Amino acid sequence: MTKPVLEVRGLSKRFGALVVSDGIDLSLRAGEIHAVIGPNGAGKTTLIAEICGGLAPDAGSVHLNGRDVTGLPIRARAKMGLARTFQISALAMEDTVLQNALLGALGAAGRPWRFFRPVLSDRSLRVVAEAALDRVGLSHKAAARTAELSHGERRQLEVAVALTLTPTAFVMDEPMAGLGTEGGARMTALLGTLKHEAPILLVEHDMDAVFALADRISVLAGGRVIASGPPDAIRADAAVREAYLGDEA
Amino acid sequence: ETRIGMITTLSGGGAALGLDVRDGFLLAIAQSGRDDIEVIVADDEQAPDVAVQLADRMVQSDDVDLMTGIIWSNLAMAVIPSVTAQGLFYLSPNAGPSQLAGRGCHQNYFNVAWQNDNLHEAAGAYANSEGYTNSFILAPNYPAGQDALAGYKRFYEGGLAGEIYTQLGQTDYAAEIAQIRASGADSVFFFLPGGMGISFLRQYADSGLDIPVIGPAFSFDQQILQAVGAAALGVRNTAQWSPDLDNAANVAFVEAFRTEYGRIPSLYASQGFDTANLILSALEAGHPTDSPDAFREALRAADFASTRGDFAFGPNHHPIQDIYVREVVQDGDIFTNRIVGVALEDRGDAFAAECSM
Amino acid sequence: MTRESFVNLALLTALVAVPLWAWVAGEPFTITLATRAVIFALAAVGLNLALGLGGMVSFGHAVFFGLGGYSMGILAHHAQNFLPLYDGLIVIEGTKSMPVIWLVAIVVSALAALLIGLLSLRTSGVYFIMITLAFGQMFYYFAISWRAYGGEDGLSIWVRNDFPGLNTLAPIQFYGLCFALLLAALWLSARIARSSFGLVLNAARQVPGRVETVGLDGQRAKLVAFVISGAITGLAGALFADLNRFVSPTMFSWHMSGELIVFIILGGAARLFGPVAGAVLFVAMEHVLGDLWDHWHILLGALLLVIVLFARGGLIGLLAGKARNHD
Amino acid sequence: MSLLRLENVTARYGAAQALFGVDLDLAEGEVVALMGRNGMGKSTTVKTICKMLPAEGRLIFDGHDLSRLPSHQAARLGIGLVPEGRRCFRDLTVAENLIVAARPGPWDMDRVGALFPRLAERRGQRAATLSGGEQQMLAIGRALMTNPRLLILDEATEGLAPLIRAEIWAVVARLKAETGLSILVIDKSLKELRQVADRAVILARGRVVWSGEMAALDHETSLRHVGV
Amino acid sequence: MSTILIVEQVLNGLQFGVMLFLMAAGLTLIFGVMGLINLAHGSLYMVGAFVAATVAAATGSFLLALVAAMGAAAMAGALIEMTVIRRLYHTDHLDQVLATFALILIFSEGTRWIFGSFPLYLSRPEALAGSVTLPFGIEYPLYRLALIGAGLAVAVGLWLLIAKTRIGIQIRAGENDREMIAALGVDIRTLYTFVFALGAALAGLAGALVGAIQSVQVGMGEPVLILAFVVIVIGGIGSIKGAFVGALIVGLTDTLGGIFLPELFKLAMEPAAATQVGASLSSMAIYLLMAAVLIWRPTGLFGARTA
Ligand SMILES: Nc1ncnc2c1ncn2[C@@H]1O[C@H](COP(=O)(O)OP(=O)(O)OP(=O)(O)O)[C@@H](O)[C@H]1O
Ligand SMILES: Nc1ncnc2c1ncn2[C@@H]1O[C@H](COP(=O)(O)OP(=O)(O)OP(=O)(O)O)[C@@H](O)[C@H]1O
Ligand SMILES: [Mg+2]
Ligand SMILES: [Mg+2]
Repeated sequence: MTKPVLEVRGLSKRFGALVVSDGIDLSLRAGEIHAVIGPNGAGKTTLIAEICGGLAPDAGSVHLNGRDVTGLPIRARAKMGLARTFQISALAMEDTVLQNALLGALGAAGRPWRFFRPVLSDRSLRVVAEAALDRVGLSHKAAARTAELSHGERRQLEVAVALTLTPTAFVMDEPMAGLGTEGGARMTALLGTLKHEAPILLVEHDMDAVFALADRISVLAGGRVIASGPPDAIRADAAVREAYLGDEA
Repeated sequence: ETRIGMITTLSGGGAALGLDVRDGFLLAIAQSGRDDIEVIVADDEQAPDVAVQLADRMVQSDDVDLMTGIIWSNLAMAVIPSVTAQGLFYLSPNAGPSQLAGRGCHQNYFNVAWQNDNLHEAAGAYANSEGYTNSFILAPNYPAGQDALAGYKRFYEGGLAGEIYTQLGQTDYAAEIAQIRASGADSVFFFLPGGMGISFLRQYADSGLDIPVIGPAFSFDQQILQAVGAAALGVRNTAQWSPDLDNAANVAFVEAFRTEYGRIPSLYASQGFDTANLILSALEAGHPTDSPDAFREALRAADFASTRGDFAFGPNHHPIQDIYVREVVQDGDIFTNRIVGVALEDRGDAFAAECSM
Repeated sequence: MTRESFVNLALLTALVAVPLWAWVAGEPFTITLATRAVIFALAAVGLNLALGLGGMVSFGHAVFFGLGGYSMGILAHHAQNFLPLYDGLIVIEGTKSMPVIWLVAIVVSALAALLIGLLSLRTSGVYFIMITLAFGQMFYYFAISWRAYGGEDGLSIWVRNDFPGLNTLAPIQFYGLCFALLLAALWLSARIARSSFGLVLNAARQVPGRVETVGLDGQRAKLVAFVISGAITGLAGALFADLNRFVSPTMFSWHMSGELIVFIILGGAARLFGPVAGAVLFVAMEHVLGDLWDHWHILLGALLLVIVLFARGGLIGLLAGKARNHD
Repeated sequence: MSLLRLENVTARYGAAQALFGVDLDLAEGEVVALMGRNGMGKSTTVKTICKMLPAEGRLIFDGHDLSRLPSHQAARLGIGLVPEGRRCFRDLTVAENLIVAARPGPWDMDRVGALFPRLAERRGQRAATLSGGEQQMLAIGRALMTNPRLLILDEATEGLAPLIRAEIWAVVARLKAETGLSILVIDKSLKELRQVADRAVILARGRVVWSGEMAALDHETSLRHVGV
Repeated sequence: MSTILIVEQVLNGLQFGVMLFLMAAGLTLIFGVMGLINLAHGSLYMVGAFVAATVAAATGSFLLALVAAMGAAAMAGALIEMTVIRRLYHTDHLDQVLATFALILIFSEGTRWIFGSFPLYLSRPEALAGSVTLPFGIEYPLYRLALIGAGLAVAVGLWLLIAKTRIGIQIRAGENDREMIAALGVDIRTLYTFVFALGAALAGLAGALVGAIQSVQVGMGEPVLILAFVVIVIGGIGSIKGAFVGALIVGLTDTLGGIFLPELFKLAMEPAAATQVGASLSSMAIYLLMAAVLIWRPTGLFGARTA
């Protein structure tokens, strides 16, 4: 078995009396989509923040490509190829869609300290940005101001920015949220191809998408992984049904 | 035709001074009945850069022949050197910074009010005459404040119970008053112009302290006294002028000013009035632009009826004059000053020796 | 050509034509006024790099304006009095050469901006406004009580400093110098706004979290912008001192910082020429209204109010319509 | 009798027109689904009803002409909004969020607490620190606390766990059955909408392209305009 | 330096702090709670002082003067809220700075137009004249003690209003999302007018109270305004508790710094120089303090919210 791209060991975090991460072990291997599901407030977004930086765990470690990144800032982890999408869109609303994508390309290319050359005339960056927009189906809106996008379109842009990073691993927080059925279907298809470029840690409440996409599923409840395994096993797991799925599956 | 440029403070916290200088000045011009004199008045907002800009305008566009009006030393320092360097005359009706009295003196610069230290020096002399030996002295922490304390100490011979610099613009003096109370001082000298002085005097009166207070006239001008109210009654202050000064020119001035503007003139009004009369007297001898030497000589002679009585210029073109001690009294419901003595006679200033002109 | 670039061009034309006309017509004071406006514009263009592009509302830019002013004041003061500036192992003399003074002004204010920025950028939003104000006040009070260089009285310079090949005492020549520097600063900000750096800065203002997650250092971008901004404003300060041949602590006062902000909003924040339009309009209003009425501040206030309430996006916004994206 | 009626409503964001003459009718006690793909004007329609966006055309609620009313008066007529994106008051606690706009009626703290026990546990927590799903519950609870006659749910189940989502649909069904509350609901899950809604209105590019009984919504139409 | 003097100075610092709080409370209500930078708050302080001076001169009653000052300031506040401020809530801070800066110009010059450039007279009530003797033989002016009391009462009242009442909750909600609170049926417009008027009334009250021991003149509001901003920033914006603690800290720092810093420098320098250096440093003290607090805690002492 290959070494996991991303590995989380014994991650713990508490806010006061509330334990939000309780000794979480997780791994993400090349080529897979590993879905993390769980009730609201289970600690999924918190887990992502600990993985991507921005929130320091009380205990445990995060390894990326075999390197311990637990103490590193967000920026350093991003440079090492960790691409995150936000549950609540974090986009530069005054800028155009293209400019948002360019920002990602710029980060990936690692050359922000250019003061004179117009960024829009940088062909290599544009190619990356436009390709990403194309893949999420936003090319036709490239020149629009981000503030003018509908909610669903913003979700798509959120993923496009992550794409521009050509990352070694994706960490996505509810990319389907707010997408219509059709948009959701497109996103599902997109993620299905994306995973061959870089594995995806996917937090999602859309069970249709999760069961269609995931190679492995971990279920988080009360900050603890209560089950982990292939989709069919999870679907059948009684504890998971009780804690999360209900009659859905 | 003579054009006089007057840059003075007509808006902002210090406007009262500028308004009085202007009103006194214009009164004298009006009394002269001359219609070949044009006075161009502009508001410097008490900001040096605005004053500089106005000076440029008056020199460059308005073609003035001489200038006057500035109230504050920092504005004076910004404007006067360059004005005199361009060959114009400047007559200061108020500000008298030491630099311009000493090494920076200039043949075209005349001060018709005082050198900044004069009133403080007089306060020091007065403290001696009262037999004070342990003064507590305070002033804001800026050059004029530092000069004030130095001026006081120049003549004062006793010891100091305390010496403090307050913050410029401070309005609460409870802490300083507590220090004064604890210091065992036998007298208090303060220099706190404008609103600072109002606050200090009222809070001092409220504190129940009865150590005698001395200050320069700046905290006791006509308008400030009305705002201080009874708290100032009996306080001694030093000035080169007072509304009750008994000479013909002054009696006529006070009367005319009251009729014209409906208020008792202040120190500043008298300075503006004197400045204008000095100019008028010199214009008889020559025009400032056409015959500057004659005009300058006439200014030096200072042959005009000053509201202060005797008036002469020293070698550095700063006044040699008597400085009085006044007391705050109540006259009807108006608070005003009355002369109670002379602190310094025929006083020139400490910097004249440094001036080589 | 968009309407905005048309407005900008008209503004530039006026800034060339009016002083030239004044020169020919023998109205030197108009040139002085224009110089004042252009210097204020330069200072505000500097501030706008931090404020418009980086979202750093600095209420303390008077620090750099004042430092520039004092750089000029102190150097020229020593030169005119033939006192060495530093007399130890090596002797440093004052100078009356503008290029040297400018360089010193730029370096000193850039260093100060680096230090202030480093500390202030720990905060954001309103806290940033206030901490920069705090630094401004510290410099102000320091300058007031700093006797060696005049304290509140300030420092006077008898003659304007020199620039090789020019007679700086001729108003039109000094104006030309200031105007050229303004153009250079505008060119610089225009380039920066469109550059990679500008993109990062712009995003760091809107979504700091996002910038980090794509591997970019938004905070450092802001700091660099703040330093460039401070340096430009410092340069303007040196020119302003030379215009007045005088420096004083009022250059450090919060009114000064406030006025710089006012110029920007008046002209239109986030517009390249906003600060220029604002400074010109403000200086013109000051001049015209001042002659109308003793209480002209009321008129000025009313005019400003009308502009904020009814001309969103400032003067340029009013003339050129809604902002468009530059692409 | 119709509770809410929109006739020929148009709305714009600056220069961009988003609604082109929308008609909509919702009777007392009825549940109407507003459907359409992303960006077709569903939320915009909601904003015009709540007077958060100026609109032209006729907007009638319970016989009152909404067009003249400011936002808060429209709400007081009995419109309760669960907005897209939750929009909880970040710096208020859970309890404060619930009582901030409460108006008297059957819904009170206890009843909302019973509906969402998770909120009851976190009464003192600042809304900004709630999980996404918890914030969604809070937004629903907050709207219910105003005891509205018309509840508008704009993507109210977005980001919720299946179990809770099912609960919310159950709540909607119960509200419909037991209280006769009128509901205008936007959601992406056709399955759930089919179960709960009486009628549907489908928007495309700011225009109503289909409306009718939910049962009459055929597969072809839904595929064309909604994507499934 | 005797203990009595130190205690007295601490009292002075407290009193100054409490006065600052009256200003800061109104400002924090408007600035923190409604998210509006109101530079014109100092003008309302000035309005309060001028109205109080005028009414006191006409009627001779200090109490009436206080009431009139609060009323006039509240009315002025409501007026500018309805005509100007209301249009600024949804704009960014920059427009607010410019608009309220314009208001300062109008208020200051307007006041000068009406009342002239000369300071006015306002005396404290006779009933509060003189000093009281506190434990340990400390003599302290009664009026200043009354100021401390009035400030404390306002502090408690305001805290209750904002933290405990529904109106307070609605106001805070309005700052987070004004559009949303309106869509839930709260008349946020009227509420904001009320808050603005309340903040203005507090400023007017402060102006009148302080005017009785200081000078009532045009421009008196500006230095206080800056200090009040310092206070709320140190305390953390939007927090009444923060404004209170911040006001006391600033009051004490300013008062005690002016006294002790020169003394401190006298240990190492000759007295005249020490006095001057100490005074320079003490005028910067509160700004140093503010910078230090913000560097240590970027959102102030009690600023919970994300900036
Ligand atoms: N700063 C904080 N202080 C206190 N509690 C917090 C804080 N941040 C998060 N929490 C709590 O931690 C728990 C986990 O939150 P998290 O956002 O990770 O949930 P989640 O699994 O992503 O849920 P959802 O699916 O609803 O988004 C929640 O109960 C939340 O209220
Ligand atoms: N604030 C805004 N400014 C400008 N245009 C906007 C704004 N909000 C929405 N739009 C535009 O209006 C149209 C309708 O948007 P709306 O939010 O109503 O869509 P929606 O049907 O709710 O979509 P979604 O399912 O994605 O939420 C979209 O094309 C969108 O780009
Ligand atoms: Mg989450
Ligand atoms: Mg929507």
